[in-house]
Amino acid sequence: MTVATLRRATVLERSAPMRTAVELVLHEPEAAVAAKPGQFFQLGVDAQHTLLRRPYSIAWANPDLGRIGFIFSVVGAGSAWLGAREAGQPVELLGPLGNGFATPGPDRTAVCIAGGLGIAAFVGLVKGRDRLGRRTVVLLGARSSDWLLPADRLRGAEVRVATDDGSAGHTGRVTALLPRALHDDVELFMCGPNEMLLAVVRSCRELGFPLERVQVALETPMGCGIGTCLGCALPARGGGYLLACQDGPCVTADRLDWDRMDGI
Amino acid sequence: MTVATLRRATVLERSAPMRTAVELVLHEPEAAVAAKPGQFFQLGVDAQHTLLRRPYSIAWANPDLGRIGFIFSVVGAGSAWLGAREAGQPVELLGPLGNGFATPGPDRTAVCIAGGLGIAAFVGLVKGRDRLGRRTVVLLGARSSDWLLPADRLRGAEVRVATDDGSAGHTGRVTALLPRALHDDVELFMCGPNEMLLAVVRSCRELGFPLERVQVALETPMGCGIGTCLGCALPARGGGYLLACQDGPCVTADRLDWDRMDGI
Amino acid sequence: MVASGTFGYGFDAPQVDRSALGAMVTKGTTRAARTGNPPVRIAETASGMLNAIGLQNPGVDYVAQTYAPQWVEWDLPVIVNIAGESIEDYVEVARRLDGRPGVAGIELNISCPNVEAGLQFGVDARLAAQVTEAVRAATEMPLMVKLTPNVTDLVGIARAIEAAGADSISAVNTYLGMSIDVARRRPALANGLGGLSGPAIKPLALRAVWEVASAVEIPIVGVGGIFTAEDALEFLLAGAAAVQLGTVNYVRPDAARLVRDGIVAFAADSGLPDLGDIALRPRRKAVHV
Amino acid sequence: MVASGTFGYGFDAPQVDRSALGAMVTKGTTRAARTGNPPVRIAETASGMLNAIGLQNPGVDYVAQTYAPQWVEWDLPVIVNIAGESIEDYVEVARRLDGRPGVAGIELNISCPNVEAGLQFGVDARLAAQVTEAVRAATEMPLMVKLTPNVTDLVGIARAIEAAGADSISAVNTYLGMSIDVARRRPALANGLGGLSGPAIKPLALRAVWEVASAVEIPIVGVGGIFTAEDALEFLLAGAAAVQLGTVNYVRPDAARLVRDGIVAFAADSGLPDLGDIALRPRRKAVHV
Ligand SMILES: Cc1cc2nc3c(=O)[nH]c(=O)nc-3n(C[C@H](O)[C@H](O)[C@H](O)COP(=O)(O)OP(=O)(O)OC[C@H]3O[C@@H](n4cnc5c(N)ncnc54)[C@H](O)[C@@H]3O)c2cc1C
Ligand SMILES: Cc1cc2nc3c(=O)[nH]c(=O)nc-3n(C[C@H](O)[C@H](O)[C@H](O)COP(=O)(O)OP(=O)(O)OC[C@H]3O[C@@H](n4cnc5c(N)ncnc54)[C@H](O)[C@@H]3O)c2cc1C
Ligand SMILES: Cc1cc2nc3c(=O)[nH]c(=O)nc-3n(C[C@H](O)[C@H](O)[C@H](O)COP(=O)(O)O)c2cc1C
Ligand SMILES: Cc1cc2nc3c(=O)[nH]c(=O)nc-3n(C[C@H](O)[C@H](O)[C@H](O)COP(=O)(O)O)c2cc1C
Ligand code: FES
Ligand code: FES
Repeated sequence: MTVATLRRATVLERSAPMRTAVELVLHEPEAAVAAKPGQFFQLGVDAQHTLLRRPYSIAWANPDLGRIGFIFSVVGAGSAWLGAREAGQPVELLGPLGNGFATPGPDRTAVCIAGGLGIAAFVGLVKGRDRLGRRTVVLLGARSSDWLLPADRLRGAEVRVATDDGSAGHTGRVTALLPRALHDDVELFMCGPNEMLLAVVRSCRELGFPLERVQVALETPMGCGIGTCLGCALPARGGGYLLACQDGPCVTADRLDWDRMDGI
Repeated sequence: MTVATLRRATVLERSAPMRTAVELVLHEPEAAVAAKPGQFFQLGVDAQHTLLRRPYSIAWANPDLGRIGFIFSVVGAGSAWLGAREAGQPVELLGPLGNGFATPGPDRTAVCIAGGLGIAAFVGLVKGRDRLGRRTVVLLGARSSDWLLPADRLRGAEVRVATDDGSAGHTGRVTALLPRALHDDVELFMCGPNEMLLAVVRSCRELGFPLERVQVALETPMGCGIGTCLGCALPARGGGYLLACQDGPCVTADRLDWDRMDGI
Repeated sequence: MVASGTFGYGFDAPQVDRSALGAMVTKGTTRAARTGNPPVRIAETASGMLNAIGLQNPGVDYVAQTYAPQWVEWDLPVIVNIAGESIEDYVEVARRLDGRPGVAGIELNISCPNVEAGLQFGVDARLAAQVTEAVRAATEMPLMVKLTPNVTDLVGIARAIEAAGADSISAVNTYLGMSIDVARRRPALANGLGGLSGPAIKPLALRAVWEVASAVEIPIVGVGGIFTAEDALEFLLAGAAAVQLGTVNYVRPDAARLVRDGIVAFAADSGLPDLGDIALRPRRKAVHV
Repeated sequence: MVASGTFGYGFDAPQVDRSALGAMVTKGTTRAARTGNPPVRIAETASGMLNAIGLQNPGVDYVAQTYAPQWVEWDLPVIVNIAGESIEDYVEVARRLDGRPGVAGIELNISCPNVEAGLQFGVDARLAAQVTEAVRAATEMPLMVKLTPNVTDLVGIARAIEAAGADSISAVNTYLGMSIDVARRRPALANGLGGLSGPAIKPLALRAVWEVASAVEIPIVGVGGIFTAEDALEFLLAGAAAVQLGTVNYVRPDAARLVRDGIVAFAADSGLPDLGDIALRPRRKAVHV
């Protein structure tokens, strides 16, 4: 039985890829080798009145340099603490955890649809070692242009943008970009707020795109991240629940009961 | 009614005056003017699972440069957090609070007896603006030489040292140095662990030195630091309690009931 | 409003800004003056603090004669928190405050030990009702009764208090707890046990308010671990008509203002005309506070 | 030992080092399999977490047939935590585990709602005694009963459980609490209420152990908010014979080892031959565990 993969990483750089997010680059060579796109780490936080670790997707990993990147927005005490870490300071990692994305065949087009910070899960997918498929299209949605990861961070992919306020790209929901993108050779990847996932599933159903070919990176509050607390349950198709941390976070969308996902 | 003197100070320097302590130099010009020796601040800490502010004596203040120094040892989560603050980071101060030392007449000798980090309360007293009396003697006790503030930080005073293990100065308790120091013109100041205070009081009684001429800087767990929680009560002579934060922290030793101080 | 025991009688905290308060509840006041418990009286725990102050207070006569006249000048309703060891004690304290200018109301602290019955008034519905009824008869002033949460059936006790004539209920007092000083191998507090307050108890206090608010018709004042405007809003959503801030006053003397401003901002953002309307579940009957 | 619900059945946490454990208590196990509550099931609070998992488990037969044979191979006593909604449920679960190789004992989780009586078994001394007695009659295995702390008179319940034949008592289960999602204006948990665990409850759990340990003769296992060796020592000083670690396993998968090493170091520093001797107050009768 393997002992806890608790790792002490060091912050190499902190930057702001967009006005609304922080990117932390950590040094932890073993983790950088082990981490696969779609997997996550439980990051230790030491902020007042917090308790649990915080789950974050691996944005990208560079095994040669032993670097891992995380991209996140500051939404509460934990992310605020992480976002204030400076170069040289330690960050504790537990992981990599969970199942990453299943790589599509080389004859396939990967379409990644992301809402807000959901894009973090895809940064490593669109280039380098972990590049997916033959061709990669990114459909990127956000409230406004402030929330958009700059397209140069997604080099190697065709990026199409939608913003709620029209400050960049299409005005409206990112799901409006789906019909044009969903061809026969497509494998769809999605990550974002629950409402977006539900909208994508609705679109796929309308367009007759099979949910077996949709991979979703799930986000839900997590207690342990390792399958013991049963806190991250999400409704499974056919009844009962699956665990986002252990069965996911990446699963094909047909494994979830989307009717019961509403309102979570 | 004055509104809370909550101040945001900035760390200028962090250093280790001795192996077992941290010195934080903060920039907050108004506080540096207002702070008098023997007073304290409630410092905000933001460490996991903590709640209350932490009380710290003003070690010294330089009103001209707007600087205040605190000297403390890392004993728990709060002091660990403070001791990890780096230059440029903010620290929140509430204060100055409580009553400082009463300055003795110019014809008097000030004898300051300190145990361990109790010396922090006296650093500003022995030189500069806040220098006490005609002549200042410091009796400095500690477990070992590791715990002794270097004598050059106490320039202007005659420093006599005692360590439990004999690694510097007299071997044994610092109270052994008292009989030689307590002359007729002396005003005694003390700060340190409760056991030391009790031993000093015993010595004074044996030597016939009046407790009215002993000023003590009290330390006890504090909730608020401003007189509202009644948490910092210490037994008063004649019954009842006085509040360390409001009636003290500096009081003359005759105001306490030392029999009931035993074991606190 | 500010919770009992965390603001004294309003005089000791010149650092604290009174103008942000809606009301002030004083330190627990007893028939005779009390010196309180020996130290150590407080200990920090994870996101909380234990206290065993022992109701140190100058006694009701001093409060009525020396403090109340000064409160008259203030632009702030002052509610006196009262405590006792017998029903007679409570009644006598209430009587001496009744109609006193400067005293806007009474908060009954029933987490005190009942000397005769051998348990707290607040843990037994019958005893709680008896003391409420007796004090109700002794005073015309608004009467708020403060629940102690260390019980199996808080709702039953709240109903008994309502039936006994209380005008409102404050929920909750501290949770009984303990801390041990491992290095010195003894309880951290001289008293052994103490009352736990602060953010640690917020989820527990919120559950208490949630359950009581849907069981009684009189207004509930929520108290327990409120540090931020969001915390206060949780209590209002749970059905509280108002909130008290306790321990936070020690940590942030400007807390009342921050919380008030935050609530106002939330109401504005949400387009709510009346925060009395935000409770998630309908109260048994609408009330105006 | 590891507390129920925080380690599954020992298979799901390859990251966790089993060799540091003195014993393992499984997730609550019921007669039939249960899928558990809908999400959201957990919420963080100040130094604590709320959970309403809803006893998701594969049912006692699966546990007995699939897990128990694997536990036989382990160098670790496995105690099965059992739950039910009627006395018959509990008895049946215990019977199906009785004498099963790999099962070292039973922990009775009596904080489950009693369908007939309409309240939890654990909040009523009579009900608690009844279920303990019935399970006692159904099994020869060591029987530990786990107290729920949401009661007025924990000591009375503990005494009733002892009299009913329990071999030991674990104290405590979670504290009922609640959290509200202000932005979405609804309870944070789908279930509304949840159980609070973590450092926030440590002072409360410690008080429970302190009071119960001096009232009963059977050994007490302390549980509630233990994160560090010092926390565990507080429980041992309060009179616990052993401790369980719960929530900390989520935050620090190496917690059991850290706590164990810290206790050993403390014992060495203090020159204690036997940690069973460190309780601050004598137990009613000496016990060996
Ligand atoms: C597998 C996974 C991968 C994630 N990857 C990213 C990422 O790459 N970038 C990013 O910005 N965010 C990501 N998130 C969301 C991120 O974990 C939360 O935003 C973060 O935990 C909030 O912590 P906080 O203390 O700042 O906020 P708080 O609101 O104070 O958090 C309170 C608690 O709620 C939980 N929580 C709150 N919101 C969420 C949420 N949406 N998802 C999960 N838990 C939540 C937290 O774990 C915490 O326990 C991911 C979540 C999961 C489960
Ligand atoms: C007026 C005053 C002035 C002080 N000045 C100094 C100083 O100049 N240098 C220095 O090193 N220390 C000083 N202390 C002691 C210092 O406040 C404590 O060491 C510190 O609060 C410990 O916090 P912690 O989180 O590191 O430790 P923890 O043990 O985790 O603290 C837990 C709680 O106990 C309280 N506490 C623990 N020990 C003490 C103590 N000895 N005195 C008061 N409160 C305590 C803390 O306030 C805190 O609430 C002073 C105390 C007081 C009351
Ligand atoms: C130091 C202290 C003293 C208190 N004294 C009293 C009191 O005299 N009477 C009373 O009814 N409540 C008293 N309380 C309880 C508070 O009024 C409040 O109910 C409790 O602290 C929970 O709220 P909080 O978490 O916001 O502090 C006291 C609390 C503290 C911390
Ligand atoms: C997610 C979760 C699930 C739990 N499940 C059970 C359970 O099935 N049976 C039980 O008796 N206790 C259960 N508990 C309670 C714990 O065993 C323990 O009593 C409680 O969490 C307090 O300890 P802690 O603060 O160390 O976590 C659970 C606790 C948590 C956090
Ligand atoms: S987060 Fe604990 S089981 Fe998934
Ligand atoms: S610390 Fe609160 S009264 Fe002194």
